[in-house]
Amino acid sequence: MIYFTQKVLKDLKGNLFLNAVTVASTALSVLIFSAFALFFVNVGALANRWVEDARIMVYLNPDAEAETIARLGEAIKSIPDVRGLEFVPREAALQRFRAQLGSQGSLLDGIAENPLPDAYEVLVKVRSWSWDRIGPVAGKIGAMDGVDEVEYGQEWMGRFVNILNLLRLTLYGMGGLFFMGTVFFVANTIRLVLYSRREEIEIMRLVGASENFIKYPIYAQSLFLGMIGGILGLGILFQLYRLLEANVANTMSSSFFEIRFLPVEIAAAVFSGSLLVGWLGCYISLRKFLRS
Amino acid sequence: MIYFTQKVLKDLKGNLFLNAVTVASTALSVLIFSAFALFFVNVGALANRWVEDARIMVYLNPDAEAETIARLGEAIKSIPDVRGLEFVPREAALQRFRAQLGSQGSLLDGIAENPLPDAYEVLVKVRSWSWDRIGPVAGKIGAMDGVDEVEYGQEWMGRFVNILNLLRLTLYGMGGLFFMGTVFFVANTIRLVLYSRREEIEIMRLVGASENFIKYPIYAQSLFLGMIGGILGLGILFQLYRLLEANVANTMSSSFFEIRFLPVEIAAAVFSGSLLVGWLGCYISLRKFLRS
Amino acid sequence: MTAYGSQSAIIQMYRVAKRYGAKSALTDISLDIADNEFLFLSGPSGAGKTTLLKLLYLGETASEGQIIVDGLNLSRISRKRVPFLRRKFGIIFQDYKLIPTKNVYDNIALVVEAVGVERRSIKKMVNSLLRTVQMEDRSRAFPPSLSGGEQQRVAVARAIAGNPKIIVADEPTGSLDADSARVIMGLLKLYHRRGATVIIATHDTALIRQTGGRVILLNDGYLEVSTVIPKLRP
Amino acid sequence: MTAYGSQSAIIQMYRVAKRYGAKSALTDISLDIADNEFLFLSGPSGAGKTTLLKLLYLGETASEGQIIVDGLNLSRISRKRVPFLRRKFGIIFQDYKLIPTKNVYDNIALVVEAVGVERRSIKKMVNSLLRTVQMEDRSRAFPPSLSGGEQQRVAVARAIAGNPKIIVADEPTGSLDADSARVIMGLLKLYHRRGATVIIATHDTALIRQTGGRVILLNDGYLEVSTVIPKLRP
Ligand SMILES: Nc1ncnc2c1ncn2[C@@H]1O[C@H](COP(=O)(O)OP(=O)(O)OP(=O)(O)O)[C@@H](O)[C@H]1O
Ligand SMILES: Nc1ncnc2c1ncn2[C@@H]1O[C@H](COP(=O)(O)OP(=O)(O)OP(=O)(O)O)[C@@H](O)[C@H]1O
Ligand SMILES: [Mg+2]
Ligand SMILES: [Mg+2]
Repeated sequence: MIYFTQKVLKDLKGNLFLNAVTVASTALSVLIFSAFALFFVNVGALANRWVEDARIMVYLNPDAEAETIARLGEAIKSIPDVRGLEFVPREAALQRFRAQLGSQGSLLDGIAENPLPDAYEVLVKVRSWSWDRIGPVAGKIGAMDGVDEVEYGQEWMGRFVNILNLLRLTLYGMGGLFFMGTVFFVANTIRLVLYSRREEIEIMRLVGASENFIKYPIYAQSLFLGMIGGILGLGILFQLYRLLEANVANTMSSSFFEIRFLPVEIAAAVFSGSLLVGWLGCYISLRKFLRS
Repeated sequence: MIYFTQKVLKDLKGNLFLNAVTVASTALSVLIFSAFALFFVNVGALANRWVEDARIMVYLNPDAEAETIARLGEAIKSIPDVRGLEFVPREAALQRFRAQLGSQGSLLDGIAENPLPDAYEVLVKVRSWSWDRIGPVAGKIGAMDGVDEVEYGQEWMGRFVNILNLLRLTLYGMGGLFFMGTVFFVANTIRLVLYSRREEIEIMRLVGASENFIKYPIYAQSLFLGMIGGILGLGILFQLYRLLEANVANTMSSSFFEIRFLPVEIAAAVFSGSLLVGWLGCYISLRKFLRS
Repeated sequence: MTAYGSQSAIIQMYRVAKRYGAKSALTDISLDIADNEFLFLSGPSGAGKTTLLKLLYLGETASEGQIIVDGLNLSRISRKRVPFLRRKFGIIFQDYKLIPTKNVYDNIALVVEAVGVERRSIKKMVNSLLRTVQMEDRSRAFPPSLSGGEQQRVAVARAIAGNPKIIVADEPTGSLDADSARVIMGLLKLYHRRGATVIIATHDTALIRQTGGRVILLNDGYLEVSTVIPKLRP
Repeated sequence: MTAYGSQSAIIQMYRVAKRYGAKSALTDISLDIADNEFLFLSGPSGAGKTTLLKLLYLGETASEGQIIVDGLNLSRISRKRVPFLRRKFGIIFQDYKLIPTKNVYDNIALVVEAVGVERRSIKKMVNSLLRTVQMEDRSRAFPPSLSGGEQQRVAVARAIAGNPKIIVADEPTGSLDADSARVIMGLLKLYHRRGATVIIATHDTALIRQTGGRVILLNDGYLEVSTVIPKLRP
């Protein structure tokens, strides 16, 4: 094992320039890809925080009886996608409305009688990418006994969610591109390393070395390069993240928008990805090479 | 000239694999970078369309005279960043308010007297990245004679703009990364091409070829590769864009969110960039090479 | 078939031809090489000497005909078994084919390791080989920094490193002065006495006379003469 | 200083030494080479023949001493002028140094073009050169697909392509049979008659006797003998 590591290190030293390029390429690819993932994770989290606030207001029939109202509450609760509901009596509703109007709250001073109905406020299990689910839920509730009207900000939320989804689509597309790019670049750099070693490989084969004897050190080298690249890329991203975080903490007044680093699983996946890419680049290139 | 082109093409044929890798790298880099630019351009346009809708409501003193109001209008108009204003009489304001309340408009039926003041609606020359400018304008107006109160959705717009700005910051950062990445990758691939030709270069020098005689074909080749890569990358992006556009046109109900392709200037810049990168990669590598 | 009889032949070629595109490098070669023979392959530049040697270790595949090496039919051998075939050979290439990025020691150690020698004895073995070709003081040097003759001597050391059954030497003394050439030829003779079959491609008739042996004369791809030349008394 | 007198010397070396790290390749070499001389450089493998030639065309720079080539002081020459120096030379490298990715024709055309020959006459010139070394039928082949001797002949053609003042030949017949060697030596003689200075590094004493000329004998980096050997009557 020690012997093997020594051999790998020796190989690396033998072709320092190309190996440095491979590591730098991998690191940069990992950096770009994971920067992208970081961005995505944070935008996604933000969108979800917004959408989770979405709720359906269920206005009740003014002449519904207490019993009907209670039964209705149970019925709503039993809808699978509903994650909570709260009864809002008409007085509380007026209070809220006044608060919302803010400086124009005085408008309501002249009102003789509270025209607002009792209501249920329903929280729905919905994420930004499953916004469509809220429609059917609202429809179901709207058809229930004792319900006068259902409202859930269809229009502006729908528009917002549509944009978010388009954003997500674009980001997925770009993510795919980046991933392809990463694999392509790293695989190619490794291929170029092999290309520069083709004389050596050819000679080894001529003097009777078996395919495995030739392959193993090359695989080891590629994996090693992938590993170093992955560690470097993620390390640099983490430093950048810390920088950005410090900046954001300074400039943004509201702590409402906090950014997070990549979850461990994603970081681990990116890292394994860099190993995989090293291996894959090696595998593809070697196949081409050893066939000829 | 024809002779020269022939020579370049011959050189390219001589090392098909490496040249294909260079072109593919450049194309992919250009693709990624310009996909990014495309995304950025569209998000930016969207943000601006939203922010442009921003307006300051200037509520007037109930006892202000017609003359004061008119003078005030002139004064507001003369503020540099103001791009328009409209007088909103109190009756119209109530009408609007009722429309905004929608189904709850009936609330206002019980009101004895219209409590709303006359107002000016002021449009401000503001873009998403210069949102800060709206504060001073509002402050200036607020201090004027005959003004009771000024309102411009400070809180939610501010928050929205803050997020947009963070997004922009991140995107700039990522754009910088991508650009660096592109230059790095392309330069390195060209360097590897040279690396694979170092024997040839060394021999040419030994038989007495001048530096320029060696350099010019290599520059020509690099520029040519950069050009092909740039054309390919932009071409692919355009195809992807058309695909996406067709999809969006199908799935998005509102035509409010239309996507656009890169403006000609940016496409041209990206293309020149790919040439520049080819040249730069060549320049750096040759310097290293010819020195030794 | 030659007079040598196929039962003791380690290499048999029957109606072998090799074409590179339109160019015929070898035509209709039938030749038996006996086990433990000391054979010269001669002929002018471009006659096909190197090509013939390449066919033996599958550096190239024949366009026509049959080749059997130590019981292996080369037209039937599987890709996996090619290294097995090649390990029967020790090859001194005309252009040496040293790995330029590895030093002299590693160039030889690699072969020694590839043929499966125990790791502990590699060092001793490589150093003794380098001593034999008088290159022990250059063992850390890289091939591009060696003189032509020094490279050739390293190539010789590598060829005999695996203790091969068949030694194939393509112009093994082309870059060597008379003294060094004598050392190398002595080495090949030594391995011949120890039981190896030795095939030497050369256009140097002086070299042939110096040791004597059967000579195969190629010309423009045809086998022209097969004759035995006696050792010249000095 | 030798007996040749410096006024007619095209190359003057004075107390030249070359070290590679700790290794001394040449020590205290003083040598004048007259214009239009036909000179052999001999000595065993590793004696420093190739190194001495490299110093002349600045393939390496001397560690010590002065070298003057056709009026140029090599220790003072600027980087820009090195190609100018090299174009005085036609070099046959020991390892040929053909460009493997260009075919035979282009390998030679490149030199012809680099020395500034008019584009129209290149084709005729290259073809005539290839005819001279009997390689015109292989002009579209790539060097790796040539036999050793064929590569050497292309290298010779390239060396004389620029019509150089000084021809430097490192083991120019090492891979050639006697006949081809005679052709090449005849060629070098021809250019010598036309006025070129010819320097041939070789360890082949038969070759030296065949044409005769002054012989410089190197041994382990020292200049041991400078003597004139007469042409052997066949
Ligand atoms: N890969 C190849 N492609 C095309 N032609 C080839 C190839 N290899 C060899 N040849 C041609 O086949 C002929 C025989 O070549 P070979 O190398 O066997 O000659 P040789 O006898 O070894 O000559 P030398 O003494 O010069 O080394 C030559 O004309 C050569 O150009
Ligand atoms: N770049 C280098 N680095 C280190 N040592 C070198 C280098 N080039 C040559 N040498 C050493 O200098 C000595 C002289 O080498 P040179 O090539 O001049 O020998 P030569 O006389 O041409 O031998 P041959 O006949 O074998 O070609 C050799 O021992 C060689 O190993
Ligand atoms: Mg040969
Ligand atoms: Mg030499």
